[in-house]
Amino acid sequence: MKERIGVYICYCGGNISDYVNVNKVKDSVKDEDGVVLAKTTVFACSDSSQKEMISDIIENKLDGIVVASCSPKLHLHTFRSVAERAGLNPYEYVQVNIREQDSWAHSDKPEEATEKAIRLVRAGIRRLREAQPLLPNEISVTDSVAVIGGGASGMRAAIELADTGLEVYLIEKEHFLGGRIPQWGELFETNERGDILIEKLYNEIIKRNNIKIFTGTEVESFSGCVGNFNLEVKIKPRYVKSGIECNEFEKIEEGCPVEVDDEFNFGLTKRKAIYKFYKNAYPDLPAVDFENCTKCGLCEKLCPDAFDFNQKEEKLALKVGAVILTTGFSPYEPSEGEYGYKKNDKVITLQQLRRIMELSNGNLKWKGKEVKEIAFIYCVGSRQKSGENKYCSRYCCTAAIHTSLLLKKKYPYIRSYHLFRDIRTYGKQEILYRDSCKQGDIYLKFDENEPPVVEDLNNRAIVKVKDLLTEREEIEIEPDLVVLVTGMIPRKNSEIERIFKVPVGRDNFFNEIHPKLRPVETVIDGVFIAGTGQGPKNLTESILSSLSAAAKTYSLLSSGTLKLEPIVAFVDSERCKWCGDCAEVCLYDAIEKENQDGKEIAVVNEALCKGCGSCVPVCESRAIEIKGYTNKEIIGMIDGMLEEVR
Amino acid sequence: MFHLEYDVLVIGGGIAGQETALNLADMGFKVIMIEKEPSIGGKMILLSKVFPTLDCASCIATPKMSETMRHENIEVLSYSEVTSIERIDKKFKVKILKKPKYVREDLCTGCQECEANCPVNVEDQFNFGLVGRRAVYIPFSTAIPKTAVIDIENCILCGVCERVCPANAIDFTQEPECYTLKVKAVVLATGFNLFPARRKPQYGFGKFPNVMDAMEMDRLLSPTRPYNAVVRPLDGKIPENIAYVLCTGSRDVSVGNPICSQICCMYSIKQAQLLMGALPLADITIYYIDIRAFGKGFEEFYQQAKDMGVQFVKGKVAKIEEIKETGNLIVRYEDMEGSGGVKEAEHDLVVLSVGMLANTGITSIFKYEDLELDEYNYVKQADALLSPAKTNLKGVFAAGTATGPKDIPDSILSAGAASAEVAAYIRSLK
Amino acid sequence: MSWDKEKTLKYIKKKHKVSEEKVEETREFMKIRKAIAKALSSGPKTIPQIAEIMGLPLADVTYNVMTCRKYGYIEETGEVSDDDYYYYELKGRK
Amino acid sequence: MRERKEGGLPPKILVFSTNSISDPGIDLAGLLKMHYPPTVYTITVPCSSGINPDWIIYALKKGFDGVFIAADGSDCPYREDCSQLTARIVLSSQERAKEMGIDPSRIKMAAVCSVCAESFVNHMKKFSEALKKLKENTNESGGKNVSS
Repeated sequence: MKERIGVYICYCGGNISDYVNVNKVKDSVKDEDGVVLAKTTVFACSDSSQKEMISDIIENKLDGIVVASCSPKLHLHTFRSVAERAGLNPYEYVQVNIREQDSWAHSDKPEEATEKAIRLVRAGIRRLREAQPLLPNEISVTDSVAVIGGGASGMRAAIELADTGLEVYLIEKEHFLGGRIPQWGELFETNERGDILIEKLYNEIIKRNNIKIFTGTEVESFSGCVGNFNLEVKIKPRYVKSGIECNEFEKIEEGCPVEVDDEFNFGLTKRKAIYKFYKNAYPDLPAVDFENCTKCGLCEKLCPDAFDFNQKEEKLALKVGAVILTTGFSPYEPSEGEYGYKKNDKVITLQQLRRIMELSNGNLKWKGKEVKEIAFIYCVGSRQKSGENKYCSRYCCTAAIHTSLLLKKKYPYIRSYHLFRDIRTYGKQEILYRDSCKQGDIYLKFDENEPPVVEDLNNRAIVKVKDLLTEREEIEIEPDLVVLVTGMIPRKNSEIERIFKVPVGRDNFFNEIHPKLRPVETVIDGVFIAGTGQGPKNLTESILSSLSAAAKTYSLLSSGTLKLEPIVAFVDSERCKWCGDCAEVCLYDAIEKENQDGKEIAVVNEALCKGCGSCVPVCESRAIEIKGYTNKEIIGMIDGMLEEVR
Repeated sequence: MFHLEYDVLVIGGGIAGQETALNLADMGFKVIMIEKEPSIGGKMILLSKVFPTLDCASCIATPKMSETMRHENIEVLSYSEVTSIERIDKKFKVKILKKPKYVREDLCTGCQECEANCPVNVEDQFNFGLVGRRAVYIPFSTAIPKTAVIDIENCILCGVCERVCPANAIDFTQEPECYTLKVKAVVLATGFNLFPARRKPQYGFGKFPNVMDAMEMDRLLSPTRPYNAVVRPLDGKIPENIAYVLCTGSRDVSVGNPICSQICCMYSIKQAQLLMGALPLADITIYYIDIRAFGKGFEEFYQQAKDMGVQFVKGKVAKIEEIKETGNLIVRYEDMEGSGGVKEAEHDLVVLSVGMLANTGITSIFKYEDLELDEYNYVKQADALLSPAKTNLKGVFAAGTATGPKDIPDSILSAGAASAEVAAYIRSLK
Repeated sequence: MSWDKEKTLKYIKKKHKVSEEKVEETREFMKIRKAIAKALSSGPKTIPQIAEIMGLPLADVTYNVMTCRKYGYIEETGEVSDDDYYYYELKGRK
Repeated sequence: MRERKEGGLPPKILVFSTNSISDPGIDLAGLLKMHYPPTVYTITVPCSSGINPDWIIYALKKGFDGVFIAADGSDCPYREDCSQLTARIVLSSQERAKEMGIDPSRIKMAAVCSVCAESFVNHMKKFSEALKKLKENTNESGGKNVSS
């Protein structure tokens, strides 16, 4: 039992001390059993406080410290490292949360908050008294990474990881890499083309022999723990063999009798059963959509060696040290009738307009009619007052404005109306907005409570909007196209969420641990997030996050070994009578029967144990416990919380 | 210990520089960080709380600063400047000038005894002149290294500090020191400058005491607040009716800064929320052109401010005038949404939401080659879409606001990207 | 022992000239400090009240009062006047 | 503090939360300055399926008026059947409580996700109200008012 404990109560520069009387807390706990030193500090996490703690520990021969400050999610490791640097074991430290769960939550009741702080700190002291030093479990790690999602973010992360020497598996669900970027044509702000950028990335990828590309591949299961994960993937057959010379693909595609909606062009065009998303899609090999194929045999006739319709779905097991999820976004799909969508054929989305621009030759035409006037309606599916998407989708203002600039360059006669709420061309993107104003684009601001109305009049689209900038004058436009500037929603990848158990936030995007401290990490150690799966982003921002994730992954795996938290189960061999209940409830096969001196008892494999504790309540003889959460520690905390405040 | 050869030189000890250095150090690279101020921390450490989570800036910044300072792979030189960088084969020869602090960092304990006895008073640059500081001083309570520095320009050489220092740390014999060292890669994390509000004379900053800039307000709201309360700089009165003027020095061709500064909308909304907590009775009005709440959780944060009762008025502020008797201010603005026309409103405190300007002055350190800048004087990204940290100079990378306006989350991500690109670059040298 | 403790000062005095202006400013600040202390000797006051006694512009008084507060000479009482000003008093008066 | 005691102490609630899911949800409530009774105390464990019924019973016997398990629900990073296991723990604790003459409704569980700040606060307010009523009723029927 610890007898020389140091206690530090943090002001957090007012965050705590504005509501909790920290000096009273200090005075109330300084005479607790085992406490030899109690202090307050303005910022416990500051360098000078850390130094002070270290010298206190050494000078006063402390055997453990309690810091009452913010949530352990923020600074548990900071203070564990303080303990360690002073020669203690990192687990001879207890953090007490008197900010998030006290001063802030009870800022309305300072007196009660102070009493709660005293009880919480006392509980922390009792816990520390019972704490045992724990040694981390060092394991060796697999020096490979799986990048899930082969869009621009995933491709870029793969290249960076390969350059640091790791083995990379780039896993893409579709038969072609590139994600959504090739759908866009020219991108802001450099006007480089999306498909060309993907080509560039692809060429870099195939230069590196430590990147393995898996297209048409989905993750089936995910297990193991940080450093050594097991992935099971399912590879759909492409039915087209790679490495076979065949110059007839174009002819085959032409001759294929099947026609289905082309998903790459948002159903604006049709594609065949043998297809590529676009001409220079990679890998440069068509795929066969077997479900829609009529098995007419034309393709095999023209190029007998290139096809193999006996290909079967393959399953593969991969071992990786870490995973980066770059699963991307889906464009918001307006509901039927939202601003006339799918009811009035003059109403399309911005994504569709970009495809139309890419596919059209000569003048811009829609349904056979030349387009001269376009009305863009902003914030469709974003910033919703009611509805799921309360967030701003970040890229759409600039994307719409950039589109209108491209249109003007190609078709100088086109007039654009922008029906907006706030123009969010942040940073240097502002210049695009200025250019758009300069070229004569018309901006009309609408109130979130009075959005524009698209009326359908004998196949005409009449847009009515009350313009806030001209005293709510109702303005009526009759454009040839109404373009809904739709936002980003998380890709419908509930399977990925389920398989990787990565939590999502209020906006349903993957949740990072902390937007500033750990923006690409998730609560699952070794599973990183990047790109638009984490939240709306433009290309540069997606690449920034995917490179960040690559950096964090490399830091994690570069040393070849990893220290795991020693929070694992342990068995009291005296008490254990081996009934097998604990082994049965354990999902990780971490408990086995062992014969010790003629007695059968349960033994924990620490490398497999995750420390969930599911085995604890099922043990009739109370022989199994979790390190760091032992009976004595928890009971001590309960006692500390209940005793009267003197 | 100090060496003559490092893998990476990081110029700038703000949040982006720290994040880059820590990432690289965690990967096993040896890093040297150069910071021109006496403490690392940059601008972030001076802030109150940060949007959209309202974490206190110190709570996020101090542990990172402390980790940077003690990481075995990072050497920090504060109060130092890079004077030249010259490419020699695959490496760079770097010259560094370490200014004398006249205080021995190895002996100073940060007890502030010297500060308590120094008779001099000059404007405190870390509080933007809202209060004074001594000629010998510790920059701020969360400074790292937490050692004193003597501002020799303002020192009257009375010798009190040397007499009272219990650690005998004062040393007036210090001279500027020059170091030459070799590195394989350079990261520019040189940050930004605040737009000087005096360049909009029609807003009266510097002339009317109750017109302040947002950085000053952030100081008033921070845990190390110089007034220990939010009161007017004119007379110490608790304000009741505060106005924010967004886009001060941003989106403004007349001052030569046509771009948007990306952070001002959000920090103003943040301050408004904090003010509503500090002064529950105060009215707060934000004059804006567009509210740019674009990042994760930002829009929700904006709506929250509206729900709390912050008034948002779409209007361009043309002029601010003072009422002599009360020190109150008349804000004249073009009402863009209401009944239109030019309107006037009286406020007892006005905060100018100043934008970012590029931190120039790093270009001249490169010998025999030119670092390319964009038209707004930020470091130009050579491949903005696919390799955002690359500059036109091979082996030279940029992180944080060196390449353009960014908020803290974006600066952190860009630092992450820079460290990844540096790591790959150094590996490619082998 | 003080002679021993000033040895590095002598060194810099030889090569660094102190401007008369700085010395003057320092004297000025000490005077202001004393004037503020005098104004507060009769009890806690708000900044406008201190300014009236000192006969200095309000903004200068605010700066100097706040600076003296930072240096630990004075502190706020925690009371607020009817017209929304904090009261300041000499430290350790309570 | 005297004054409050005369009106009857507000019920003390022990919350078991989990490191990666429900505790961040409770933190978020504080971050958003959402208020709940200050007599709520939290002990954090790795997973709600590892809570020992002994602890629950001990807490009730020693003076907590209620025990609330903020479970991970379907978000649990350890196991999919976490909710079922946790429910089993609650049931067996309730049975043991009943045997000992402790009202089983003093033990409660609900899933609290990492962003469920609002629902946590509501749970605490409701649970606190329910416990208060329970206390009043027992005091009336038992005829003994311990807190006065």
